[in-house]
This record gives sequence, C-alpha cells and structure tokens, in this order.
Amino acid sequence: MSVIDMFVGLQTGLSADQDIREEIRKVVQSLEQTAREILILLQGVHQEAGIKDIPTKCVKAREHFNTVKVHLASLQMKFPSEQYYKYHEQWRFVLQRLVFLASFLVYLESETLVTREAVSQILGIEFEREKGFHLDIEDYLSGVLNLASELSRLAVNSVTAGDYTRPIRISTFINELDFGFRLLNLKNDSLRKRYDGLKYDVKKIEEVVYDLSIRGLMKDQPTLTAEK
Amino acid sequence: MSVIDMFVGLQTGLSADQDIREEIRKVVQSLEQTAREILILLQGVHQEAGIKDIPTKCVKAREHFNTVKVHLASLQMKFPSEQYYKYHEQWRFVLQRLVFLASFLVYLESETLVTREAVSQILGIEFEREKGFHLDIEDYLSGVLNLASELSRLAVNSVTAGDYTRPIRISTFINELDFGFRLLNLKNDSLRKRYDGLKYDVKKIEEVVYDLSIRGLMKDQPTLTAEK
Amino acid sequence: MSVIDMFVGLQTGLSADQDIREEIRKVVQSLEQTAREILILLQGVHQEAGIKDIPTKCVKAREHFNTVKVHLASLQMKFPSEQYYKYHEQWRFVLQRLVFLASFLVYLESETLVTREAVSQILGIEFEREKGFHLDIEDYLSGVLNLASELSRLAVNSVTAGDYTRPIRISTFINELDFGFRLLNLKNDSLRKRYDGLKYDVKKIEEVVYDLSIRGLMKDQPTLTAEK
Amino acid sequence: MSVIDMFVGLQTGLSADQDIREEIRKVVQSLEQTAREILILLQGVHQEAGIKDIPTKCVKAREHFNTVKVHLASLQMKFPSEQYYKYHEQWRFVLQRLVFLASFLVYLESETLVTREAVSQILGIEFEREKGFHLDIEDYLSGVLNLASELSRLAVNSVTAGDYTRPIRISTFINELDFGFRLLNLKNDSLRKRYDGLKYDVKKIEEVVYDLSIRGLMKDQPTLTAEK
Amino acid sequence: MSVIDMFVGLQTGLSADQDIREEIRKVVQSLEQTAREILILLQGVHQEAGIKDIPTKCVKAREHFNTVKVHLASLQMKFPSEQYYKYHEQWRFVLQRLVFLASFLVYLESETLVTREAVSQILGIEFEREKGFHLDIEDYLSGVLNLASELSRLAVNSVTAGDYTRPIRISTFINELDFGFRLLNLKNDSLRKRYDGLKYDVKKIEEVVYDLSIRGLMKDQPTLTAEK
Amino acid sequence: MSVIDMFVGLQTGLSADQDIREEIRKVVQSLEQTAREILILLQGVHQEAGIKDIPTKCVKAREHFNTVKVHLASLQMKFPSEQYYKYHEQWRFVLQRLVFLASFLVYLESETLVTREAVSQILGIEFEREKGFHLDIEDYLSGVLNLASELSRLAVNSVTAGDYTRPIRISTFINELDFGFRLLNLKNDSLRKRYDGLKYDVKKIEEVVYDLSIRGLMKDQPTLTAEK
Amino acid sequence: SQRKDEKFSVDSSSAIVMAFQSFQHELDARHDKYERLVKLGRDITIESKRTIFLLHRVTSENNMDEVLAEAESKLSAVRQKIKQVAQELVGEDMYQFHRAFTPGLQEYVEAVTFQHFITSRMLFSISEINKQLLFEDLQMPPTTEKAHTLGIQVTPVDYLLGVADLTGELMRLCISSVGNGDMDTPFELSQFLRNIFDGFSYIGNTGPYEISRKLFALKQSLSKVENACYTLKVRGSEIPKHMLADLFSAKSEIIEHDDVIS
Amino acid sequence: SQRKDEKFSVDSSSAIVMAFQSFQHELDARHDKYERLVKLGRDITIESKRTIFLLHRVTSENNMDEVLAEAESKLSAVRQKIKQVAQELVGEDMYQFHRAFTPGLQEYVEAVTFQHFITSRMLFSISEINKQLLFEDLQMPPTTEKAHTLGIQVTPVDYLLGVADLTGELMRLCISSVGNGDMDTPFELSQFLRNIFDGFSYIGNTGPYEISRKLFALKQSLSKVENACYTLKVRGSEIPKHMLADLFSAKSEIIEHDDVIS
Ligand SMILES: [Mn+2]
Ligand SMILES: [Mn+2]
Repeated sequence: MSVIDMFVGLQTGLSADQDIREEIRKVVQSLEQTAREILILLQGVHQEAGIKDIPTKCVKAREHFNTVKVHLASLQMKFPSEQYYKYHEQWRFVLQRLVFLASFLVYLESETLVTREAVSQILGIEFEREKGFHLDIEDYLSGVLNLASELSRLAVNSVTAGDYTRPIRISTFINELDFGFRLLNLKNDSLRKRYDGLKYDVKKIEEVVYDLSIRGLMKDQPTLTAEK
Repeated sequence: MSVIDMFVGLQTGLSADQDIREEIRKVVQSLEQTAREILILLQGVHQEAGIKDIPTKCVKAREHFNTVKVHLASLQMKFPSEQYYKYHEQWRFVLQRLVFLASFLVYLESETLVTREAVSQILGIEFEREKGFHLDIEDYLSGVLNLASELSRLAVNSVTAGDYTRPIRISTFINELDFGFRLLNLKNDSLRKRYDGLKYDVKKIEEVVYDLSIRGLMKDQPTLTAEK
Repeated sequence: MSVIDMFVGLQTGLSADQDIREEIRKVVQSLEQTAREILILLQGVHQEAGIKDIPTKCVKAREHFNTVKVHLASLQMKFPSEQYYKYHEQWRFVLQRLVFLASFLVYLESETLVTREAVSQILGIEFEREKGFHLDIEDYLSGVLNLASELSRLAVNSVTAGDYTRPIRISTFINELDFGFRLLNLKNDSLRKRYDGLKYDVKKIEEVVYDLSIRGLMKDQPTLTAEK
Repeated sequence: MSVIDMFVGLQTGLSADQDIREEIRKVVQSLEQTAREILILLQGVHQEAGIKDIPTKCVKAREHFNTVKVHLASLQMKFPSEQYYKYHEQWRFVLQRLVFLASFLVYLESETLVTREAVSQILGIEFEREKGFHLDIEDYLSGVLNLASELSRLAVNSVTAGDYTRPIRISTFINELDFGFRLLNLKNDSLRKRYDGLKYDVKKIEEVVYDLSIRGLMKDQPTLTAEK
Repeated sequence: MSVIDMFVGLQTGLSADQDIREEIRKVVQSLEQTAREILILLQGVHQEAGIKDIPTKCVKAREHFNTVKVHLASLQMKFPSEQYYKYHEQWRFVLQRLVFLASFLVYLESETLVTREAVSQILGIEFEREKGFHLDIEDYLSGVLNLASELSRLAVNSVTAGDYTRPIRISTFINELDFGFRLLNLKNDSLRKRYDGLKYDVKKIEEVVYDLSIRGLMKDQPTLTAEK
Repeated sequence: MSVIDMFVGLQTGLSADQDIREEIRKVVQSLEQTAREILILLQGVHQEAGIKDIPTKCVKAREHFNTVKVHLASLQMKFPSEQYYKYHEQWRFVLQRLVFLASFLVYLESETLVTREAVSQILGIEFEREKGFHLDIEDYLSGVLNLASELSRLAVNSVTAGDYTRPIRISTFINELDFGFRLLNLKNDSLRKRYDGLKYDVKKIEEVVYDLSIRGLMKDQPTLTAEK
Repeated sequence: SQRKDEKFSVDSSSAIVMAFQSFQHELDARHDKYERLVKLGRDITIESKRTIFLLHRVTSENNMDEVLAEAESKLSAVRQKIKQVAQELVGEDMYQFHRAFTPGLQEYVEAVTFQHFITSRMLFSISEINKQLLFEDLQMPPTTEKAHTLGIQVTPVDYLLGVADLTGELMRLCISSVGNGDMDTPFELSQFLRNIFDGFSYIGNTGPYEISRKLFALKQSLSKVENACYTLKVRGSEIPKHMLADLFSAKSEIIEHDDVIS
Repeated sequence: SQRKDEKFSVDSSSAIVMAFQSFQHELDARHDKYERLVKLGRDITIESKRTIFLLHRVTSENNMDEVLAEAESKLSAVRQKIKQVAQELVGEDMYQFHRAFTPGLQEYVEAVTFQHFITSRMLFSISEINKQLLFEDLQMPPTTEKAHTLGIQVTPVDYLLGVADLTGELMRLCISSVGNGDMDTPFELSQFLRNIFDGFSYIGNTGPYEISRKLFALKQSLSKVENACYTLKVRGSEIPKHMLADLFSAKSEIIEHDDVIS
C-alpha cells in the first residue's frame, strides 16, 4: 500500500470521528435546551408562590424528562457503545445537570435521595456500564452535590415564605448526604473541589436552624419549648 | 436502601476505578523505561560510529520490542476492553512514543513508513478497534510526526559522518509523508500543532539536499555531473 | 502599477485606519472620564446619607448623560457606520459601563429595568442596528448584569441605613432579571461567565430578605405579623 | 413590555446571530477544503518533476479558484453586508490563505505580484469596501508575506533541480517586496510579527545567490566570469 | 567514569527517591483513611444526639489514634530522618489534619488547647526536630486554626441543641487563641490565609454570644449586664 | 484634606504623567518614521548597485540625522530631565535603532566603530547622564550588536557583488567587536540574547572568509597561506 | 589543531577594547548597585510587614500606647533603611533603579498609613509620607547648600498601591473589631473604605495596570466590611427595649469617663 | 464606646500566650535565616554567572592560563559564600531552606562544570563537586570529631539542572569556536553534548518536572551544535586537494610545536 493510499484511509477514519462529534454536539444542544426548561420550572419553588405549588411543578417536570429520554435515546445511537468514554466529555456537563434536576425533582416529590438506579430510569439510560449508555459514578455524584447547594438555598427561602419546618428536614437530609460523602475517597480533582463546597451548604443550613432555634421558631424543637 | 449503604456501594465503584488506574500507572512506568532504553539505542545512529552500525542496533531494538509486547499484553489485562477511552490519557503519551520508536526502527531497517497494521504487530496489539486494545489513529499520526523530525536530524548527522546519499533518500521519504499529511483534515489541536512542525523538517532537509547539490556531492545530480 | 506605488497606496489605507482608531481612542477616554463621574455620583447611594438623597443624585446624573450623548454623537462621526464592528472592541467596555450606569439610574428613579430602547435614548444612539451606531445586545446584557450586583450591594447597605423595605423590592426585581436571563441561550463566553455571577447576587439578596424576615423586620411578612 | 417579553425578544436576536455564525462556519469549512486542494497542487512545484510542469499546475489551480468563487459568493449571502467586521474573525484565516494561494499562482504564471484588485477578482469578491464583501488590507498583506516565505523555499529547491537563474529572479522580486513593506507603518501585532519573518526570507535568498555566485554558477554573473 | 555511567548513577539516586515517595504515599493514604474515620466520629458532636455523647466518642477516637501512631511509626522508617523536609509536602496535609483532630479531641475532653508537646505524644512522634520525625510548627498552627473554625461551628450547633453555656466557654477559648495568633508574624502563605479565617470564627462566636446575651440566655452574661 | 481631595490630587499627577507619555509617543512616532527612511536608504548598500554608491548614501543619511536631532531636541523638552528612566521604555527601541543606523553610517564612511561620544553627537544628545538626555549604555551596545548582524549580511552581499576584500575587513572589525563584548557581564535580558546572536554573525563571516580563502579569492589570504 | 590563534592578537590596548573595558566597569557597578538596592528593598518589606502585624495587636485602649510606641520605633528603623536607599541613589536617576525597591516602598506606605489610621482615623497623605523621608545628610559638607538633605520620594503609584493594600488590613481590622465586641470601628471603617473606594473609582483606569488589578481586591474588602456592618445592624434590631436604654446610659458613661482621662 | 475591653484581659502570662510567644521567636528566627540564605544565594548566582562570562573569554591558548587562574579565584570566592550557607545550616535540616539557595547552587554547578570542561574536556561529577564543598570548620572545637568539617551537598537535582544549563554555555562555546576558526572543538562538543543528551534521555521523565522542562532547550543546543558540525563538514568538502595536503602538514607542525612547549 502506498503512503498516499494509507493516508486516504486514515482520513476516512478521522472524518468518521469528526462526523460523530458533530452529531453528538447537536443532540447535546437539544438536551441543554430541555434542561434549561426544567430548571426554570423547578427553580420556581424558591418563590413564595412556587413553594406552595410543588406537586404541579413536579408533574410538569416529569413530562419534560420524557423529552430528555428521547434525546438521550437518540444520543446513544450516534456512536458505537464501547466508545462511550471517547466522547464522554461532550455530554458530561449536560448529564451532570440532568442528574441534578432529576435528584431535585425526586427530593421535591418525596424528600429522598434519588439512587443511581432511579436516576438512570428517569433518564431512560442503562444502569450497568456493560449494558451500554450509562451514568458514570462521578457524574452522578457531581449532580448530587448540586442538589445540596440548591437545598441550602431552599432552606433560606422556606423561612422567608414562613415555612419553618422544611429547613429542619433539609438539615437532616444534607447531614446524611455529607456523611455519605465522607465515606468516599475522592481522587478526582473537580469532584473533590465541588465536594469542598458541600461543607458550606451544611454550615449554612446549620445556621438557619440555629436562627430558628434561638428565636423559638422551631415548632417541636424540644429544648427551647421545654425552657419556656 | 439507606443513603449510607448507597455510598458504600459507590465507594466500591470508585475504589475499583482507582485500583485500575494505579495498575495501569505501574505498567506505563515499565513501558516508559523500555521506551527510554530503545531511544538511547536508536539515538546512537546520530554518532559517526553509530551510523555504520545500524543493523546491529535494529536487531537489539527488535529484542526490546519483545519486552514492550509483554508490557502491553499485561496493560490490556488491567481493565475491561470497552473502557479503552476511559483510561486512554494514561498510556497515550508512551504509546505515541513507542509508535515513533517502531517507525524509526522500521525506517532504519527498510527505509519505509511503517503502516498502522505493522506498528500494531510490532507492539503486539490489535489493529481493529473492535477487537480490543488498539492504536488510535491520532496517536499513530503523532508518532509518525516525531519520526519526521528525527529523520531531518539524521540527515544532518549523516552528512557530518560523510554519508551524502542518505539525505537524498530521507528527503524523498519526508516529502511523501508531508504530502500524506496534507490529505488529512486535522481538527485535533495538539496534532495540528505538531503537524505545523513538519514543514520545518521538510525545509531543513531541502536545505541539506541543496547544500549537497550545490557542492556537487549528490552522486547522480544531473547538472553538476555534466560539469565533470 | 509598480510594487512601490501599490504599497504607497496600501500605506494610505493603513494610515486612514490608524487615524480613525486614534480618534476613537480620544473620544472613548472622554466617555470614560464622564462615566467615572457618574459612577462616583451614583455610588453615593450606598452611604447612609446618600440613600436619602437619591432624587437629587438622579437629576445630576441625567445632566452628566447629556455630556455622554455629546461624546457618543462625536464618536459615530469618526468612522463609516458600516464599520461599526471593525472598531467595536474599542468602545465596547465603556459602552457596557454606560449601560450599567443608565440602568442603575433608571432603577433608582423608577425601580424598573431600563429597556434596550430606553437606554439607547438615554445614550442618544440608535436602537436599530440598520440605522447606525447602536447598542449590541450582548453589551446591553453585560451592563444589566452589573446592575444586578450593584443592587445586591445596595440591598445590604439599605439595611445598614435602616431601610428594611428596599431589599424586598430589590429581591423581586433581581428574581425577575434572573428569570429573564434563564430564557437566554448564551454562547458568548465572557457574558456567560458574568451571568454565572448573577446567581450569587440572587442568593445574597435572598439571604438579606431572610435576615429581615426571621427578625420580623419585613412590614407585611405574613407569619411574623401573625405572631404580633 | 414585561421583563420576560423583553428577554424573549433578546433571545430572538441572539439566536439569529448564532445561526449566522453556524452558517458561516460551514461555508468556511468548504473553503478550507478547496484551499487545501489548491495547496497540494501548487506545492508540487518544489519537486524536481513539478518545477517543469508549472503551466499545467497553474491551469488546474485556476479551475479550483472557480470553486472558491462559488463558496465566497455563498458566504456573503449569509449575513447583512454591513456586518462584515462582526464575523470577520471567522473567515479571516482562510481568506489570508486564499490570498497566499492566488498570489503564488500569479507569481508562477507571470513572476509578478498580484495586486489587491487582481486578487479580489480571482476570488470573485469586491475590491472596494463600500460595495460589499471585500478583502481587508491586512489580510491581503498577510497572504503576501506567506508568498515570500514560499518563494525563498522555491529558490532553494530550484537550485537542487538545477535551475540556477530562478533564485536570482526570486531575489529581485523579494527585495522589491521587502522594500514595499518597509514603506508601511505597521501597527497590527500579528502582521508585524509575520513581517519580521520576511527579513529571514530575504537573508535566505541572499545566501542562495551568494552560494551560486561564489561557485560561478550564475550564468551571466559579471564579476566571477570576468575573473575566470 | 563515562558521562552515561554518571547519569546511570544519578538515575539510581532519583529512582531510590521516587521509591521512597511511593512508599510514603502509601502510608499517607492509610493515614488519610484513619483520619477520615476519626473525623466522622468526632463530627458526630455537631448533631444533637452526639453532643451528649462526647466522652464515648473521645474514648473511641483515642483508640483510632493508636492506629495513627502505628502508621506514623511506619512512615518515619521510610526515609533518612535528616531528610524530613525533603518529603515534608507529602505528609504535610494529613499531619495538619491529624493535629486538628487531636486538638479537637483534647478540647472535647478537657476544653484546653493541646500543646505542641502533647500533640506529638498523641501522634507518637518526636517533639524536637533534632530527635527525628517531628511536627513542624506551621503544621501545628495550621491544625489549631482548623480547631477554631470547628469550634465556632460547634457553638452554633450547641445552641440548637439547647446548650447555652458551651458557646460562652468556646468564646473565651477562641479569644485566647486569637490573642496568641496575633503575636505571630506570618508570611503571605497558606497559614496567613487560614489565620485570616480565624477572625471570622471569632466574629461568629461573638455573634452567638450576643444572641444569647440579648435574650438573657447567658447564665452569668458578663458584658451587658455588667454595664448596667 | 478629605480623602477624595487627595485622590483628585493624585489623579492630577497621573494625568499629567499620561499627557507626557502621549507627547513622547508622538515624537517617538516621528523618530520611527525618520529612522525608517534612513534604513531604506542605507539598506540599499546590499544591492549590487547600491554598494558602489555608498558615499552618496552616507551624505543623504547625514542629512536625515539632522531631522533626528530636531526630534530628539523636541523629545527632551517633554519631561523633567531627571526623570529620564521613568519614560525610558518609550524611546528605548527607537533610540537603539538610531544608534544602529548611526553606527552603520559611520562604518560605511570610515570602517570604524562609532564611539558612545560620537553617536551622542550625531544624535545631538548629551554624553553624560548628569547633563541631561543621554544614551543609556545598554541601548548603545544593543545598537552596535545590530550593526554586527547587518555587516555579516553585507559581507555575503559584497561577495555576490564581486567585492572580495570587504568581507575580510568586516571580519577584522567584527572580531574586534566580539572581543570587546566578551569583556562584559550581561544579565539574562534582551541584550544578552542579542549578544548571543553576535556569535552567529562572527561564524557567518568566518564562513565567507573561508569560502574566499579556499578559492584563492583573498588577496593576501592570511591563515592558510601563512601556514604553508 | 586548526585554531587560528593569531586572530586573537586583537590589540588589547585598542580603542574598542579600552572602551569595552570601561563599559564592563560601568555595567558591573550598575548591577552591583541594583543588587544592593534589592537587598535593602527586601529588608524594608519584611520590617514593614512585621510592623503591620504588630499594629494588629492593638486590642484595647490598654495596650494601644505600648504597641504604637513599638510600631513607631520599628518604622524609624525602616526609614533608616530607606535612608540607605537614598544614599545609594545620590546623584542617580531614581527611576533607573526603581524596580529594585518599589515593593519595599509600597509595603512601607501600607504600614505607615495603617499606623496613621489607627492613631488618627485619617488617610496619611503622600506629601506627609514624603516629608518623613527627607533625611539630613551628615556625610556631605555643610557648605554645599542643596545637599543638606538626602531623600527619596514615594511616587504616586507606589502610594496608591500601598493604600490599595492598606484596605485589606483595614478589612482585617474591621472583622477583628466585631469579634472584640467593638461596635463603632466597623461603621467608621466602612465610611473610610467607601471614601477610598470613591477615590480609586475616580482614578479608574487612568493609572497604571497594577492599580486597576488591585481594584477587585479592594472591592471585596469593602464588601466584607459592609456585610459586617449590615450584620451588626440587623442583629441590633433585636435588642429588647430595656437593654437598649441600658446600652445608651452605659455608652454615655464611658464617653464621660474618656473625657476625664483626656 | 461599646468596646468590651475586659475581653482582652487575656492573661499575658497564660500558658497559651507564653507558648505563642515562643512560637513567635521560632518563626521569626526561621524567616530571618531564610532571608539571609536568599541573599547568600543571590550572591552565589551572580558571581557564578560572572565566572561563566569570564570563561568565555578564553579565546586562544595564550590567555587560557590567565583566565583559568582568575576563574579559579572567583570560584573559590563563591565557595566561601557556600561555606557561609553551610554555616547557617549547621544543625539544621538542609531541605528546610533548600528553596532559598538552590538557584545559586545550580548556577555554581553550571560554572564549575564549565570550568572543568574547558580544562579537561570531561564532565565534572557530582561527587567531585561535593568534595570541594567540604570545609574545615575552624569555629568548632577540634575535639568534637564529626564536626571537624562543615559542608553542604549539591543534590542530584541541583546538579542535573546545572548541567542542563551548562549545555547552553557549551553551545555558545561551539558557535564561538567556529567563528574563531577552531575546527576541532565543535566536533568534540557535539560528541560531548550527545553523551549528555543520552544521559538526560536515560533519566527521561523519572526526575522532577523542572528537569523535563529543560530538555527542550538541551535538544535545541544539541541541534545547533550538530548543525555547526554539519556546516564545517560540507564546506570542508570543497577544499581543493592541494590545500588539504597543506592543511595536514600545517596541522602536524602545530602539534609538534605544542609538544615542545609543554
Ligand atoms: Mn498587607
Ligand atoms: Mn547559563
């Protein structure tokens, strides 16, 4: 085979790769658009009006996730499944954001932490890596850390909206999350950095609870009522 | 499943990944050690003494490549083959270097460009991506670009050692390479940057041929022979 | 035409361009000077004394904007209008700053968001691109983002000055802004980065409202009034 | 107009801009492909075989430039002509490359410097800025500087190919170019930097002429023949 | 001795050094794991349940420190003792964390500041540099600063848990620490930055004491009542 | 005096300083223009025609230097003379270039090195720093280094023009310069870098002399014939 | 060997060689002086920094005088170092060596303006600073009139950069004050910092780049101080009425007490 | 004012305060020592650099001895400075202060290996360098056996970084040699530099990052030297036969002449 024939062959390979990247880029754009819509919807809960309307918002968000599923189904058709990590960087960011949104949704619905299985189901992707397009552990964790900071904000706004019990529940939830993260031995730099942010969320929510406590605003806070 | 149980499970996943990376790191270190030895061996051809002893050096280098094969065989046992691109960055650099060394060896042996198939064989890895541990096109190209700059150096040192015909052959070879690369539509930034270096190699070797030509040192250079 | 004649012609073209840039530079310097004066004037509202004197400050600032108009009128005379984007970088920064100042002024006057039309009017420039010297959308947005961070600072200082109602109004305003920005699909890197800063402003102001709310300092905050 | 309506309107503006950029990107890719083909063709002249076949190569290159014209015609349909400089950066690089190729072609045909008018004609674009899609002076100059370095390389290879008169002509040509550039008062950083490279080309070609001269290889070089 | 022999000798030295670093890295990992376990244990005191169970937690933590001693004993066997500062960076971070944990433990046990001698004893290392593996003064100070911020958090959570006297004691303790730190002349390094954080811890605790004070929740509220 | 008054005072100082810089910038531009004209003039000597016309060129250049004197006289009026080094960077580059041109002129006239005193005189400035606007020693040296590289180019072109004695004289001259520069202890700055270039100029000229020598083109070829 | 030794029969008493020998001495002398100034500059920086740390040790009226006395003696020592700089620069163009000691001067400005703020709650002006940097020159014969004093002047840019850094120290002072239960200083500081911020806004980008670069840090310091004042204000809103009365009487008592002392 | 002065009735003889007072002294002493070492390090750097410039002044056999004698005396002076570093480090962990003087040591390595190459055409080894850095300590009583000598050791990394920079100087020497008409030195240098390049290739990326970073400059130097040799070779191809014969006889004459002298 002549050098030229060889390079013609190589160019074919390079082109194929570039085409795949282009295709992925397009689907990722659609995913970002849908993610933005879900975000607008769910962030309404920080408003006094929105906090009272959580169930409706959750239902609507679930519908949006159907669109997400369609896009993600299309995404995995764009490349051979064993090359997941070759193109991983391209969808990594939007996938983390979708995990955050799904975990926020599940929290608002049930005040529980969405599992990796459950979030895979919501996104309509595989849970096990071997089976195909899946959710990388680090991307899952990254999305969950975003949930923590969203919840610390929600705690603050709940108080403003006159709901003094939600912060207490959020505090318990975030403490559990924090405890979970402490069990992890994180190597990954960007994840570790975000994790360092978690302790500020924990502290923030502790201060909210403190504020409620010292003013006797915790409904069934034992100590203070006892002292009254 | 409690949050804690879930995080324990996640930590298992993270640990497994970290262990794989650690294992890969060790094999890569051995590969680098072997690559360094091959480099020093082949680099000897730039010495006046070395240039006369190419065949022996090539035989020795072939032996070293057996060690490389063993390490690479061990490397691909360290991780599930569909996660090639997850850990790609770890061995990318050394693999490019090995491609360079193999292509240099093949050039010294036969003055031809090693094909991607041939280099895969020398390294004992798969040629087709689907079959397992393979050589990424861009890594192959990157190694070949290093060959070009090594050969332009060799052209210079050949002249110093009194060999006036080798530069002519190197010139033809590098021109063919350059033509091949022009056929490619390179997107990759680092590869494109290295490719920009190729034109300096082409120019350098053209100047060597010029120097020989103007001094009548090219054996069958038409004009000057006419003057004899 | 000889090469030299040609280059003489080219130099004429280059000189013309350089002269235009020089002229623009001078006008931009004057604009920056005026912008600095408006800034110091409006910045006074953060002082306890200043916050009580907003109307006077606004009147003075309006006068300064007349100077701005004169400079901007002069600016657009310096170059052919279809070359707006050739020299855009030169006035971009000061224009963004003037948008910020105008939007701050309008906010202080009426607690509304200045529209792109209105800001064009204050600056005495065209609203529609086709008509001539106009305000690029991204520059408008950039100026508005600066307003958000200035207002979050004002909320803090209002409280210090004993005004507990202003922060509530600022909070509503910034929330609306934030909602607006979420509708945008920002590509521009620097704008997107600044937009990321908006969420800190939102959070900051939410915390101010929280602080007022939990201490019963919000006039018609439902929960706490109930406790009275 | 509500804040939301306003932002919806702004998003419309931003989208339109992004669509234009996307469209331009695609045409520019086609232009780059054609430019690459012309380059491969013309670079053949550095080979001993190619140097004898210049006329054929020039004819073929002219044909390719018809394709270039089509792409450039399509490019200018993508955006309002008064926004040339808004999107300038996107096609700047490829346009400079096309200027270089056109100037190389014209040099090979007639050993003259292509004028800005002539190159505009070859590219099928306007010569005067006011009339529409034109060639910026700096882009023209940038392309011409590339020609200089290509010619210094050609001088070297001509000698290798046994043509001892071409370098002399190239020397005269580059000296004229150098003289032309000295008339310019360059401000632009990247252009000035490239211009600094010109003096190396001048020096290189002077050394080639020196080499021919001292060896008596200049056909009608008066001094040396006189001494024989 | 030939040049290459010299380099082989140097490389042997570098390899030995790398091996030492690798060995240290492994021990440090074990130390980090143990430190993480102690942290999980001691951080329990921020929970309402945990605050009542301090003595048990302290006993358990003491046991963990025996494991720390074993690891640190192993650590100092890995390198020549007079090269402590050669490898210092590797264990610096974990040692600071262990100092923090030890100082937190001692504080919880006796509400005193652990001395540098005492912490060395808890860690089973030398107190004087000359004697071997010791604790660098800056690492000691860094660990102590972490204690301050942990205690300011504890003060907040104590109030939530209904313990109003602990914040007062913490206040006295941190004030004394602050007084001590003021005596130091620090460089512009990470210690200085952490020291700046101490001011915020002092401020936070002052705010807690203030909150208790104005609500009459301090048993023997010194400041305001005294001023009456 | 209030804080703002102080800043107004400082700003006045800064503005005055900026005005001075602006004034200097303008004069420097004129100097650059004149320098460019002298350069065009003197560089003519590299052409075969020009080399025969050196005296006329020198006379014309001397006239240009009268213009330089006028500009430099104007330059020193722009700022207090004891603040020379405050603004040094602004004229440094053009002054080095003028030194080069003056030294080139003097060399062409008399084949001697212009002294620092003499160049000051040609430029119409002071020789001693204490007396006013002078020539910094490093700028003088920098200009002289440019002379060396211009002369090595001249040596090459002299041969092309058939003048075989000039290179020998240049060689002696540059050797003396090189000997002088070896006496200096330079810092790792731009002067050092340029001085490194001198070695290449010396090498180049040695090669020219060698070429002449082996062809018996040196009239009184000292080295090789002497050794016979 | 083929060495052409005779080539370096360059006459070592030739004009060129002699000129370059004098260049050698001139350049070496210049570099040596620069190096001495760098060393002096480092000393000035370190001692100024230590003075700033010292001044942060003012924790009450009690130790104020003692700390201030020590700070004054430290700054005198720094001025002696600056005098050495001035001595090196006698007859020189100061700007030629400015880069060697400008970090030191900036740090000195920071220290001396900090000292001045603590004693007088005012911004120490550049002219006052420069007045302190005129030294009597005992080495010069008293006859030569203009050489009686020896001095070096802080440039406006040195001054501004020093003052920009000062704001960081003032922010630290503010946070400490809150921690110490001092409720007045933070409000004074926020006013003072706003004035300085206005000043820097006035200068904007007309100064050199280094100044603009410090504006971000300055803005952050101001914001920290404003937040501290905000917190004091909101928390003050919760004081029960009876305590507030107590506070006022306590305050006036202290003020009276102060009057007696002074 | 609301200042809570009694808060700072912190007992100044409390255990914590006393501990921090001792910390203050310890930290200040450490920083002072570091600063002194930085200054010594700068002196070492400057004098080593000047020695390198001096060594480049060897232009012929004629001035060789003179230059080498001066270089040796300069390097002795540098070693005295290094001795001062060693004195500062008596009883200390050298690595604690290494950053303060490592640039100086590297420059010294560069100078001393350059000197050694010029005199012997060999690479001066790290152990030989370190041998020269053992000093007699006159201040210690002669009884304490192990304290007789006082020394500081160049680390392998210092050495390698110094040698990497040496290659730049050797490249300069090579280009100068060609300019001087010295046709042998370039070939010797290219051989020597290739050996060093092989050495660094052997080390590869197993050393610290700073070493790998210098590899690029090293490769460039080698390539400049190889190009110079190449040029000498091609141009040598044009020497007419009769001149070549002359050259050979001239060469042997010189060699004989050299023998007589030595
Ligand atoms: Mn400071
Ligand atoms: Mn060096």
